[in-house]
Amino acid sequence: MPSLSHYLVLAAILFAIGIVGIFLNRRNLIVLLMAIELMLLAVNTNFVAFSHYLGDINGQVFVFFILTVAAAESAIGLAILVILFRNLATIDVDDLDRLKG
Amino acid sequence: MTASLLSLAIWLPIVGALLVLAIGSDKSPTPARALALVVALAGFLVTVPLYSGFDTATSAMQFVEHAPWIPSYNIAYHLGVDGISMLFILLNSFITLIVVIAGWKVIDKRVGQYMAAFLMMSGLMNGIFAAVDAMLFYVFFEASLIPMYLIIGVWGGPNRVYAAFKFFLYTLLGSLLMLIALLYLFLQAGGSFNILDWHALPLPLNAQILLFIGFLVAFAVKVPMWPVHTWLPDAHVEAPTGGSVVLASIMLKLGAYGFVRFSLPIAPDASHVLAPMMIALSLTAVVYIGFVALVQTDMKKLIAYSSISHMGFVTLGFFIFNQLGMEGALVQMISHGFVAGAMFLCVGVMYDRVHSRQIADYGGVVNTMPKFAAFFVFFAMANAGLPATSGFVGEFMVILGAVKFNFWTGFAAALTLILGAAYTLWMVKRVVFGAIGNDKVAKLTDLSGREFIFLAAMALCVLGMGLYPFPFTDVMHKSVDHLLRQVATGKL
Amino acid sequence: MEPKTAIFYVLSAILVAASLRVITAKNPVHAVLFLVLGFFSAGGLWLTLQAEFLAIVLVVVYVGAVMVLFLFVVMMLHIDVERLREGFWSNLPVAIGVGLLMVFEMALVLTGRYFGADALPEPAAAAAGYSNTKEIGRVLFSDYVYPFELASVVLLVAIVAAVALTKRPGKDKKEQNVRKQTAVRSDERLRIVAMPSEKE
Amino acid sequence: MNFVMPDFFPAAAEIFLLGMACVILLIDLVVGDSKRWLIAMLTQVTLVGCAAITVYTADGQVVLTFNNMFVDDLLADFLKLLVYVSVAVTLIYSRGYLVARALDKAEFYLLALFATLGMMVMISAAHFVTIYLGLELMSLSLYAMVALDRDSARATEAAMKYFVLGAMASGFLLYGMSMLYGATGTLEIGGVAQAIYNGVANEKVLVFGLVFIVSGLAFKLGLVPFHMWIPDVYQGAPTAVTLFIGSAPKLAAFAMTMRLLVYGMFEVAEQWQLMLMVMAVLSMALGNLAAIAQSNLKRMLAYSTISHMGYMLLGLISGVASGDKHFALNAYSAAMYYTVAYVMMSLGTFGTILLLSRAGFEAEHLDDFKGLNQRSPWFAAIMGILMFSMAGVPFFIGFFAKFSVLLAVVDTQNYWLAVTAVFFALIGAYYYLRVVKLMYFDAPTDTAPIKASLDMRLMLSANGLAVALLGIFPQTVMGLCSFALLRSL
Amino acid sequence: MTAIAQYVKSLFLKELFQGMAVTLRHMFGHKITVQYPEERTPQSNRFRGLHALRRYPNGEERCIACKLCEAACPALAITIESAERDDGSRRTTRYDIDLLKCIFCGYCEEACPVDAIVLTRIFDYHGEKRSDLYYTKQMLLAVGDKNEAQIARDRQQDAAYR
Amino acid sequence: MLHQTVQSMFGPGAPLVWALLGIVGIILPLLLCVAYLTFWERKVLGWMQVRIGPNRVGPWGLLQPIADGLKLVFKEIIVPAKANSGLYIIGPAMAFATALAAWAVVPFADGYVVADIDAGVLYLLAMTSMGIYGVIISGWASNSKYAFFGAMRSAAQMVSYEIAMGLALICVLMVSASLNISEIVHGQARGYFAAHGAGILSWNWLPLLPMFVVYLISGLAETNRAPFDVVEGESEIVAGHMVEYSGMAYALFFLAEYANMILVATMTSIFFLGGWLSPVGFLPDGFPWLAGKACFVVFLFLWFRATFPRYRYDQIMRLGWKVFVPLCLVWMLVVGVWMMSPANIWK
Repeated sequence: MPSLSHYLVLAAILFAIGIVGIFLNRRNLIVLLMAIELMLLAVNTNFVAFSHYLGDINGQVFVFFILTVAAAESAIGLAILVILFRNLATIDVDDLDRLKG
Repeated sequence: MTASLLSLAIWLPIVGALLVLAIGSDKSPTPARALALVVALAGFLVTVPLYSGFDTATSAMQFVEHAPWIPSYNIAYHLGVDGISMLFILLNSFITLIVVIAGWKVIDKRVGQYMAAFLMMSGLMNGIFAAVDAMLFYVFFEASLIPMYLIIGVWGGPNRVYAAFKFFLYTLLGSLLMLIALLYLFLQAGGSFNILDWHALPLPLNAQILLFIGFLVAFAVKVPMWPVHTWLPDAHVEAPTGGSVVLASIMLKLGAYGFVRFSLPIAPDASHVLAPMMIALSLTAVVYIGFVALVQTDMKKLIAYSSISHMGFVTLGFFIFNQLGMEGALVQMISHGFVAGAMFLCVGVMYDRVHSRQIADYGGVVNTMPKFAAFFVFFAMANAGLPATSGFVGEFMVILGAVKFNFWTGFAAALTLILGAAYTLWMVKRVVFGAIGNDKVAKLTDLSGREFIFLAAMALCVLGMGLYPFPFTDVMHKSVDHLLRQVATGKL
Repeated sequence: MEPKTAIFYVLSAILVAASLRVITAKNPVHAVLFLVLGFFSAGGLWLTLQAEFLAIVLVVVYVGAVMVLFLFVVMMLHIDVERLREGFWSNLPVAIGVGLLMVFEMALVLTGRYFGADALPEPAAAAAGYSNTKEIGRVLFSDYVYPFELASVVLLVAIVAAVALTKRPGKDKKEQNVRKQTAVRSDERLRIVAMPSEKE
Repeated sequence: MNFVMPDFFPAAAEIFLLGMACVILLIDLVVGDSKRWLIAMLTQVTLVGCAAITVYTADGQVVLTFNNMFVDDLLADFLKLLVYVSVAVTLIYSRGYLVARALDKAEFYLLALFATLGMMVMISAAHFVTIYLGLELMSLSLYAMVALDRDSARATEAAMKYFVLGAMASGFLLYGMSMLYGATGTLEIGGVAQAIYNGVANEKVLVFGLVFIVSGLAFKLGLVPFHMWIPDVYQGAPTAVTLFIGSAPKLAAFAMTMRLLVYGMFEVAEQWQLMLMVMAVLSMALGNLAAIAQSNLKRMLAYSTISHMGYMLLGLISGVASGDKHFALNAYSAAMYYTVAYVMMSLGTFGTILLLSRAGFEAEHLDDFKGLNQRSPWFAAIMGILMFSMAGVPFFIGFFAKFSVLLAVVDTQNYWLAVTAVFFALIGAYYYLRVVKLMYFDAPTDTAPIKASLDMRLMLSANGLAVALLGIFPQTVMGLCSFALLRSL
Repeated sequence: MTAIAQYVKSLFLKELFQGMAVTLRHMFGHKITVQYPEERTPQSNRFRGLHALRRYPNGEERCIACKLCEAACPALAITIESAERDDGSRRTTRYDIDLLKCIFCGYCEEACPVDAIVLTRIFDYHGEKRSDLYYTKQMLLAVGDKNEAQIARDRQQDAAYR
Repeated sequence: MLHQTVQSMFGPGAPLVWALLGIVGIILPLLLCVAYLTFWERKVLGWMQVRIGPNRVGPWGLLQPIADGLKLVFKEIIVPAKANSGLYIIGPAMAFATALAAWAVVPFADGYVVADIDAGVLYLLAMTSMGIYGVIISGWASNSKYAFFGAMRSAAQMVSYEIAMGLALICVLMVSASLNISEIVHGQARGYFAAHGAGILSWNWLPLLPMFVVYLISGLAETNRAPFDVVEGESEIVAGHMVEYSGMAYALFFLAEYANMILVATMTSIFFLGGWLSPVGFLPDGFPWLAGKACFVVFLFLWFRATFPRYRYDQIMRLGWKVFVPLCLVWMLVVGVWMMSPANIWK
C-alpha cells in the first residue's frame, strides 16, 4: 500500500518541477503559467492525501476552492497574456523590459 | 498667564508663521513682513516675563506645564525651564526679532515663506529649550531641521543644495542614534520619558558609555565638534544672512545644551571617563580650527570657523567639571550668540551691497561706510575676546576654570585668544581699513536706519553683557550648581 | 505488489513524466497536452485516495475547461517556438540544481518518521452508504457556505476582469443587433417603397 | 439535513458591499457613457454605507460566525474602516486621472469594490479557506486593474509580472497551508494555534510549512528577496492603480500576516520572527539603497514601500524575545500603527502625482516636481509634509511610526537591529529630501497650471494635514491600534 | 398588443413548431422521386438533347452543306467541309459537332433549311474520353437513323407552330 | 449463467474479463447503431425533403452503410505536409475514444450497466468535456486555416453549451437527489401519476419542461449538429476541423459524432424521459422502452436538421449564454423553491 509519504513526496516532486519550470522557461510566459498550475496541482495532491489519511473532509473542500479559484486565476492570467501579446507581439519574458530602474 | 508662558513662546511664533504663510504673496510682500515683525516682537515680549519672573533661588524647573500627550508611551507635553535653558529662550526670541528686521528688504522672493520659516524655527527651538520630556525634546530637535533645510536650500547661495543636504543628513544621523539612546533610557526608566527621572536613574558604566556616545554623536555634530564639523562652514557660507545668524546664534547652542541636559547628568560616570577625550577634541577644535580660520578668504567661512573654535571653548568648559568652567561655557554660549550673529549680520550688510563675501573684494570700507565700520570693528573685537565685550567674560572664565583643572589645558586654551585676535583683526584690517580696494567699495552707501537699528541692538547686548554679566550668571548659578553636583555624584 | 501500489506507481510515473515534459516541451501546444495528461493521472491518483468527487471535478473543470482555454490561447497566439527555446540549456543546470535540492529537502522532511505508514495509518474503509460527493456537498453548503459565496464572487471578478480586458468595443466596428434580428417578423423583412416613375 | 443558519450580522458590511457591487454592475448596463459620475458616486456611497454598517456592528467582542471562518473583532472593524477610507480617498484622487485617460469605466470601480471586499474578507478571516479566498479576490481584482489600460505596453507588462509572481506566491502560501493542515489536522486558525499549543503538531513539519507560508506572505508584502514585482508594478501600472495597490492592500496584508502568524502560530513565533528579521533587514537595506538610484518617482516610491514594509516588520519580529511573550501587544500595535501611517502617507504621495498628471502626461518623473513651490506653494507644502513624514522626521505621522517600531525593537534588546534600522532610515531620508529639494530649490520646468477638481484638492489637503496633525497628536491612532489589538488578541 | 403576441409567439417557439410541422407532413407525404433508369420523367417534343443528322425517306442525306448551322452556332461547335458529289449535288464531306462545346441552344436546328440537323430527346449519353464526345458525320447520321421514328413524330407534332 | 461460466473459466481474473466483455458488448452494437444511424438519417432527410433516400445498395438500400464503410476503409489517409503528424493522428482517435468511453456509465435497463458508479453523471460530464480535445487538436494539427477556425468555433461552442447542459442537469439532480444514473431513473418511477398508472406524466420532462428543452437543444449544440453545425459549415469553412482528413481518420470523426448523438439521445431519455420505464402502468419496464425513447430523440435530431437553417455563430453563442444559462438558473431557483414548498412532488 502506498503510504502518506508516498503521496507527499510525489507532491513535493511536482511542486519542485513547477518551480524548476519557472526557472527553466525564462522566455515563455505560457509555460510559466502552466508551471504555476503544476504547483497548485501539487498543493491539491497534498491536501487530498492529508484529507484521506486524517479522515477529515475539510481538506478536500479546500481543494475544491483551490480548483475554483485557480480556474478564475487562469482566466485572468490568460486575458492579461492576450493583451500583452497584442501590445508587444511576444510572450518572451526577456522582452518584458520596459520597466527598469 | 504665567502658567502657559512657555507654550506661548513656542506656539505663538509657529501659529504666527502659518498666518504669515497664508497672507504671504510675492506681489505684495509688505503685509507678510509686517505681520512677521509683529509676531516676532510678540514672541520676544512673551519671553521677557520668563526672566523677570524667574526664581533664582532654586535649581528646579520653573514655569512648568504638564499635560499627557501620548499616553500609550507615557510621553507628556512637559515644559519647564531652569536657569540654563531660560536664557536661551530669551536669546532665541531676540535673535529671531533681529533676523526678521534684517531680512526685511534683503529678501524679495517668497518673503512670506522666508519669514514663516524663521518664525517656525524660533518656536521649535524654544520648544527644544523648554522641553522636559525627552521625546518632546527630540521631536522639536529634529523638526527644527526642516525649516533650516529649506532656508539654506531656497534662499542660499550657489552651492546651497549640497550644503542643505549635508546639514540635514549630518544632523539627522546624529539625532537618530540619539533616538535609540532615548528609547533605551525610556525602557530602563520603567517607561518614563521625563528627563528629570533619567537624571536620577542608576546605570552601569558600560551602558552609560554607550549612552554617552549615542548622545555625543548627536550633539557633537550639532555643536559642531571636530572632526564632524565640516557641514558648518558649508552651511554658513551658503545660507542667507538670517540663516547664518540663527545657525550660529542658536542652532549650535542646541548641541551644547544637549550636553548639559543629557550627557552630563544622565551619564556622569561616563562623562568622567571620557572627559579626557572630550577635552582633547575641544582643544583640537579651539587650536586647529583657529589656524584653519586664519587662512580663509571668505568672510563667512572665516566666521564659521571662528564659531567652531569658540564652541570648542564651550565644550571645554563643560568637561573640566568646575563651576567656573561650566558657567563660563554657558556665558560663552550666549555671548557667542550675540557676537557671531552680529558678525554674520555685518557680513550680510556688505554682501547686500557688493554681493561678494571674499575678503579680497573689499578694502577701505571705512571710507565709504564709517558708521558700519565702527560696528564691524566693535563686533570683531568682541569676537576676539576683548575685555569689556561679552566675548571676554566667557572665555576668561573658561580659561580660568581650565587652569584650575590643569595648567596646560588652560594654557592651550589661552593661546587661542591670540589666535582668535589674529584672524579676526586681520580680516577687519583687510576689509575695513586701508585704501579703497575697488570701484564697488567706492560706491558703497552707509547703513540705512533699519540696519543701524539691528546692529545697534546687537552692539548694546554685547556691550552690556561684557560690562555687567551678572544678570546672566545669577540666574544660572543655582542650576549650574545642581548640575555639577549631579555630575560629581556617580550613578553606578 | 498489490494492485493499488502498482496503480500508484504507474500513475505517479506518468504524472511526473508528463510534468517534466510540460516544462521541457518545445511546443507550447504539446506542453498543454502533457499537462492534460498530468491532470488526468492526478485525477486517477486522487481516486486511489477515495476522493472521487474531486478527481472528476479535476477532469471536468481543469481538463474540460481551463486547459481548453490554455489551448485556445496558445493556438491563437502566433508564437515563435524556436526563439522561446533560447536560454533553455543555459538555465538547465541551475534549474536542475534548484529542483533536486528542493526535492531532496522536501523528501527529507516528508518521508520517514513524521508521515510514515506508522504515523498515520491507512484509514478504515468507508461505511457502506458513504458517498464522497454527498459528504462534500453537505459540508460545502452548510459549514462552507461563506467561502462558497466568496468563490462565486471570485468567479464574477474573473468574468468582469476578462471581459474588461479583452473585449474590444471597436469604434468602427459594425455589430449586428441580434435581439432585433431574432425579433424580426416576416412582414418586416420586405419593405415596399412607392416611387413615382421618372419622366424623361 | 442539520443545516444551521449562520449569523449574518457580523458580515453585514461584506454583504452590503457585494450587493451594491452587483447593483452597480447592473446600473452600468443601463446608464450611458455620459453618466459615469453616477457609478463613481455610487461606489463612494457604498463605501460610506459599509463604514456605517461596520461602525454599527462593532461591539468590541470577538465574534466567530460561519462555522468559525469569519471573525469579527475590533481589529477587523478598525482595519476595515481604514480600508474604506483609504479606498474612498483613492477613488477621489483617481477620478480626474481616469477621466483624462478614458479609464473611468465602471469596471474600474467594480474591481476596486471587489478588491475591497477581498481585503475585508482577509481582514476578517479565521480560516485558511477564507484567507485564501480573500487574498485571491483582492489579487485577481488588482491584476485586472493593473492591466486595465489595455493599450499601454507598460501596464500590461506590469500586470503580467504581477500576475506570475502573485500566482507563484499563492502557490507557496497554499503549500505551506497544506503542510500546516497535515501537521495539525485542521484548517481553522484557532484550531491550528490550539494544536500547536497542545503539542499535537510535529514541530519540524510545522516549521517546514512555516517557511512556505512566510515566503508567500513575503511575496504579498513585497519583502526582499520576494520583492521583484513591486518596482515594476508600481511603475508600470496606471498611477491611480498604483495608488490603490500602494495603500489599502497593505492593511489587508498586515491583517493576513497577523492572522496567520500571530493568531495561528504564536507558539512558534521565534521561528518566524527569525525569518522575518532577515527579510526586514534586507528590505530596509535594498529598498533604501535602490530608491536612491531611481529617477522615476513611482519606482522610487516602490522601493520606499519595500523599505517601509521592512520597518513594519520590525514591530512584528519584536513580539517574543527569548521566550518572553509580554512584548507582543506593544510590538504588534506598533507594526499596525506603522502600517496605518504608511498607508496615509502613501495615499498622499501618489495623490500628489495624480494631482500633477494630466491627459497625456504622467507626473511620475522626479523632474516633474521641479519648482512645485512656485507653481503651487500649498501642494508643495503638502508634498513636503509627506516626504518629511516618510523620512521619519518628527511632527509628522511617519516619525511616530518609526518611533514605535524602534521602541519595540529596543524593548527586545535587539540594539544592533535598531542601529541598522536607523542607519537605513538615514539613507532613506536622502531620497525623500531630494524630492523636497526639487520642489523648493529648483526652478520649474513644467509651467502648466494644475488642474484638478475641487474634491481632489480638498481631499489631498486634508490628507496632508492629517499626516501633520496626527503627527502632532498621534495618540488617537496609536491608542486605537493598541486598543483594537488588546480587545482582539 | 402585437408586442405581447409577438413575445408569446417567440416564447413558445411557434414558428419553429410550424416549420417542424411542414417537414413532418412531407415526411409522410407522397414522394416525388423518379426511379430514373426504370422510370423516366415525361419529355417535351421540343426537348433539346443529342444532335442527329436526318435522311430523306429515300436514304439520301438531307444536309446540303449550306453552312447556315455553322454560322448560327454561338459556341462554334460545328465544323463543316463540303465537296461536289459525282452527281453534281453539293454534299458535306465532313460534319462534326464538338459536344463539349455545344450549349444545346437549338439555333442550328432553327437555321437548317432542310431539317437536316435536329436535336433529339437523348440526354443520357456518355463518353470515356474527350474524343468520344466529338461526334462526326457518321455518328450523327447513325443517331438520326436510330431515332428517325421519334424525330419524325416530334417534328410532326410541332409542325403547326413553326 | 453466463456469469458462472466466466467465473469458472477465468477464476480471479473474472472481473476484468467481465468488464471487457461488457465493453465489447456495448461497443459492437453501438458501432452498428452508429452505422445505421447514418443510413436512417439519410432516409429521414430524404423523406422530409419529399425524396425516398438511399435505396440501391441491398434491399431498400440497407447495405448502404456497409458500402460507405468499405469505401472509407480503403481510402488513403492523407497527412498534409506541414501538419503536426502526431497530433494529427491522435485528434480523431481522441474524439472517438471519448465518445465511446462515456457509455461505460449508461444503464440500459435496471442493473445492466458496465460501471454503476455513484458519480455517474459527473463521469459523463467529464467524458463529454474531453470530447473537445479531439476537435481542437485535429483542427490545430491540420495546419489549415479552415480547420483551425472550425476547431475554435467548435471548442467555444461545446464549452459554452456544456454549461447550459450542466445547469439543466443540476435541476434533474436536485429532484432526484443522486448522481447515480440508475437512481435518477428510479426517481422518475415515483410520483402521483406513476402511482396511478400514468408513469409518463411523472417523468422529469413534464415538471422540468424548460430544462428538457434546454438539455435537448444543448445536446444538439454539444454534438455540433444542425442547426448548430457552423463548425463544419460547408458554405464558409468547408468541413471545419476535419477538412484535411480523409479515409478512416475522417470516418472516426464521423463515427464519434453519431456515437455522441446516440449518447445524448440516450441520456436525454434517461434524465427526462424515464429511461427504461414504461409510460403506462400495465406494460412492463425494460430495455426496449429505452431504445424506443432514444430513437425518438435521435429522430428529433434528424427532424431538426431537416427543418431549420443553420444558425449564425454569434447567434449560437447568444442563445447559449444569454438565454439558456439564465433560464437554467431561474429554473433552478424555481425548482428549489418548489422543493421547499408544500407542493413538493419529489418527496
